[in-house]
Amino acid sequence: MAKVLELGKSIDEGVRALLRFLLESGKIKGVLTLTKISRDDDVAYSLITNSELVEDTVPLYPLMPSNTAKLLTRLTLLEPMTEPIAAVVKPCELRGFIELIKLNQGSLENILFISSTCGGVYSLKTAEKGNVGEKLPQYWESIKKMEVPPDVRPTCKGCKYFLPYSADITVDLIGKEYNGKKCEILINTQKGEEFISGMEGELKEVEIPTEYIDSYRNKRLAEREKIFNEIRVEKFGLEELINIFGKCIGCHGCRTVCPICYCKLCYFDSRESDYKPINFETELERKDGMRIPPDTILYQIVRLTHISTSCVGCGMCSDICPVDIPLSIIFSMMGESVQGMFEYVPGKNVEEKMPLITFKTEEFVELEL
Amino acid sequence: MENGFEPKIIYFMCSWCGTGGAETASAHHLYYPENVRPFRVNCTGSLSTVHILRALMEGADGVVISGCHPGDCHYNDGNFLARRKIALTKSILDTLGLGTERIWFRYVAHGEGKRYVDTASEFSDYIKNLGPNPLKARNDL
Amino acid sequence: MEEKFEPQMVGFLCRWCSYQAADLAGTSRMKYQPNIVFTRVMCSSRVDPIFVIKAFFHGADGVIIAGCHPGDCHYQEGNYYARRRFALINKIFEKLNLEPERLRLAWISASEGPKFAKVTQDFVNDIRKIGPNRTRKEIFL
Amino acid sequence: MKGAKILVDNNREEVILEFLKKGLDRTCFDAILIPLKVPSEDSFAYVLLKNPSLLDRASALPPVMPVQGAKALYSLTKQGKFKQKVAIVMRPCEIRAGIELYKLKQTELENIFLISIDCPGVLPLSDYIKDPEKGTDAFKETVVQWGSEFTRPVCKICTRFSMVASDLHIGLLGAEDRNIFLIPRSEKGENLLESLDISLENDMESWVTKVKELQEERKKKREQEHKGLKSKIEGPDKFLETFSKCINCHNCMRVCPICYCRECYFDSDAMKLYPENYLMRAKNKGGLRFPPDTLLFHLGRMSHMVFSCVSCGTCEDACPVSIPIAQVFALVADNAQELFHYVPGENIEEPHPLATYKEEEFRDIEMPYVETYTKKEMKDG
Repeated sequence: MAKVLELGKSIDEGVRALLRFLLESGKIKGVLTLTKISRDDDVAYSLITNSELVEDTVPLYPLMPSNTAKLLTRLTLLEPMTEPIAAVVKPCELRGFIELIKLNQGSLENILFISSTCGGVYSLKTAEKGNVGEKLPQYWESIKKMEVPPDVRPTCKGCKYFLPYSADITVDLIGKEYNGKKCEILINTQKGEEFISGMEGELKEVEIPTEYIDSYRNKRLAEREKIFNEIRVEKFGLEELINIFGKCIGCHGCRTVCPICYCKLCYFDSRESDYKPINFETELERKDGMRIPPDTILYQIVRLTHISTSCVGCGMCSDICPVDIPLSIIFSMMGESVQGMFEYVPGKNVEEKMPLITFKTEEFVELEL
Repeated sequence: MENGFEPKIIYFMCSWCGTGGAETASAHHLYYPENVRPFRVNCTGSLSTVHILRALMEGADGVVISGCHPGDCHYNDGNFLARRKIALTKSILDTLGLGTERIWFRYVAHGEGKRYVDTASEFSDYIKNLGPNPLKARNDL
Repeated sequence: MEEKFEPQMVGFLCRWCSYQAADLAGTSRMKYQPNIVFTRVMCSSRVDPIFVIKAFFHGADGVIIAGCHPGDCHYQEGNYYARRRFALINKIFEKLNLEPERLRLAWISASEGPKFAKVTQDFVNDIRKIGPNRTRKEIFL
Repeated sequence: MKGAKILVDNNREEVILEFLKKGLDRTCFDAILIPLKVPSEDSFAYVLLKNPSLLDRASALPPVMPVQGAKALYSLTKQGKFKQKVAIVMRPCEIRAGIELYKLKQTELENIFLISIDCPGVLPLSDYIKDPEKGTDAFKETVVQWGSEFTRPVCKICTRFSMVASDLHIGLLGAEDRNIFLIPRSEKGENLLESLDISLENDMESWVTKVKELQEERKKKREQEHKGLKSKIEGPDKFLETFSKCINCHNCMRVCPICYCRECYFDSDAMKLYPENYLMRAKNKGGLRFPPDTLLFHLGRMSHMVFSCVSCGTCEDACPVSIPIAQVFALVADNAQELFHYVPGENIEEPHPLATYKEEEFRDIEMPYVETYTKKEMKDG
């Protein structure tokens, strides 16, 4: 049984009404959500404190200009929020933030998480051309029909974690009419209930069927398989690895936008990784030539080992890649198999320990000599 | 006060002359507007362009910088370098049409308490006339 | 004429067990091929994945990590973490088809001089069969 | 100015590579840093090579600039002098950025042999990667016409596509398809040509006139373009509209050859604040964009590197949301550099503007003091 608050508004309006209520009642002091800025189609995250500005927010807009997990750590890195705020996050962003909490990069305290079942987001390239607005009706239509929306990012099409794990309040979108007359807000936690109490609307206890979620997940899984089959990592080897990553320009943007890559000074920016002239010379002794700046592939593989246990597959890395390397698909694929090996789902449970800081005494014995 | 606009003004001053000017002013019981917030820096030359820009973007209506008179710098050439940096900042803001008038640069020596107080009040009045900094109200910076 | 392939390999030995085993093997006059350059680390869990991958991409034909037997770690549980890390690297190499057989993990206690010699010997022989690591000549890395 | 005229049989590129090969054979240099086609054939990467056979994949004038050459030079020499002699083949803007980095003490030019080449511009990276074949054709056309609509916007208005402070310059202009020019620009360059038995007999008049002529043309175009751009971005509203798309990925900073700091101020602890601070700022404005300080980053970066900005356009290539950042920087840089009478990368002896000063300059930014100033409040009584 789950508690549901039913509002006689469209989902679009309903979520905004919820944010407005929370701000006006003073239960929260600010809300971090997507907001329209400057031009009609430009959307960015904002920390809104004035309830009048809620009008400009577009909480469930299918775009991810940056991963909210990254923003939430920026907000709570030094100390937990002193005043309560709400954050409207997508499931993968929430999972990313939970991973960062495990890495001591933020705090969950005083943050109310509002999330939704996610239909995927459009790439920044689509947004840049100003096409997202046109695509919205089609997007909501296909979600209502429980289909995977066309043209969303490939990573999103194949994402199987579209349900938020630890949100306090969830808005279910799958199979629902976005601009209809009904908005159901699921209250998952005690905290969510406390915050929402006093809001007008019908509070009900209902049984939530799971079949439709499963059938939708199956569609996603089929899509995932299709996408994974296009890039066959199993066949990579050194040659294919160089083919794929050879055009990398070393901007390290994937690292900057990755929610998991939190290091203040990356190994690849540190003095440790700098080559001295003598290093180049010794390297040249056994090779005919070497790429400058060096370690392009090494960077990718090392980043893979460092984050693959926590990769939530948010897709930011391929979104910003200036040379269109399908990073997020490779990382999701690798992440899936690594996480499967450790039986770990990143961001599922904040209590669970990360795979590399825990162990079982009897495991991986086949690797030992 | 007309339209109730109380500007926020950041006053960067060097610790040798500008601050000295402020001390002299206080010794002489001279008053300057309360909306001027003095910041002491070791030398105006140590002031980065980013400090000025950050002040203007995060809510200041104007920035005024005071160092030693030419040739008097404790570090010999700090104020000359500061002048270059301010010229650069102004040039950037001018090209982009973001307004250069909110940055003032005036030398104040240790003994010039009156000059310090006058600069503060003059700048404050000047900014009051100009009105609020348009960048400060934007929430999409 | 084809140059004879002489493997160049890297090993990381835990200071408490495997490195002692290497000493023991030496003092017992056991023979093993000298192709592995060993580095002493305080614990096998000191080996960051970067060490292994960097060695691999800079042309090492094989990388071996050796530590105490499970339960024997001087720091109680370091080798368990090392095993997980090794599993991670191994999985990634396997998945990317990057010759995971060039990586090896072994538990060798301080008294196991013969085991040390054997593990080393076997590894070098296996690598001889696999052939040189292509990263050594690859220019676009 | 003296130079050598080299006859070309069929392909200019081949002659240049042949020349480099000869230099390598005669050990005029031990290694060459030059762009090579990557194995996937859709991009180029700088490779430090010592085996002349690798030059077959090389291109002295690749159609794209994935990594700014100065960045490669920086990577090579940031930790000290190179003992081996290295020849580096770069475009004029890359050379100029390299010289700026030298002034900023981030590269060492000892034992480094800078070879520059007349540049018709490069294609935007994303265009080329999408369709390398079409890109190659487009670039061929660009070389013939010396500039085309396919190139990067900043390349179209570039006025310093030739004549830089390199050691040796390869002239393509004014030489038709039959020849290339080799023009020594320093003593090192003269010595090199001498040791390769190339005599300097040409007076280079056709090259100089052609370059000057094109530069005049481009200057006019640059002025015009800048006027148009200025009307598009001037003022807080328009400027913010242009930059509001920014997602704070800092790609522009990472690929910029001049931005060499290991830790950028905008990634540092100075930018990490307590939650109250963010909330307070949000409350002041009603809302605070997150990540905050997006505009401050651009203006701050501008103020840090604008004197050395060579308008290479790498930043625009790397921008995932296509902000015309290189064009804006070029506009700002032009004005700032003109104000300080400084041309980046032109003269290696000239100090960086912020490392020097004159006593009598910029008197106009000092506010004159009126001693009889009375407070407005007092005036009003």
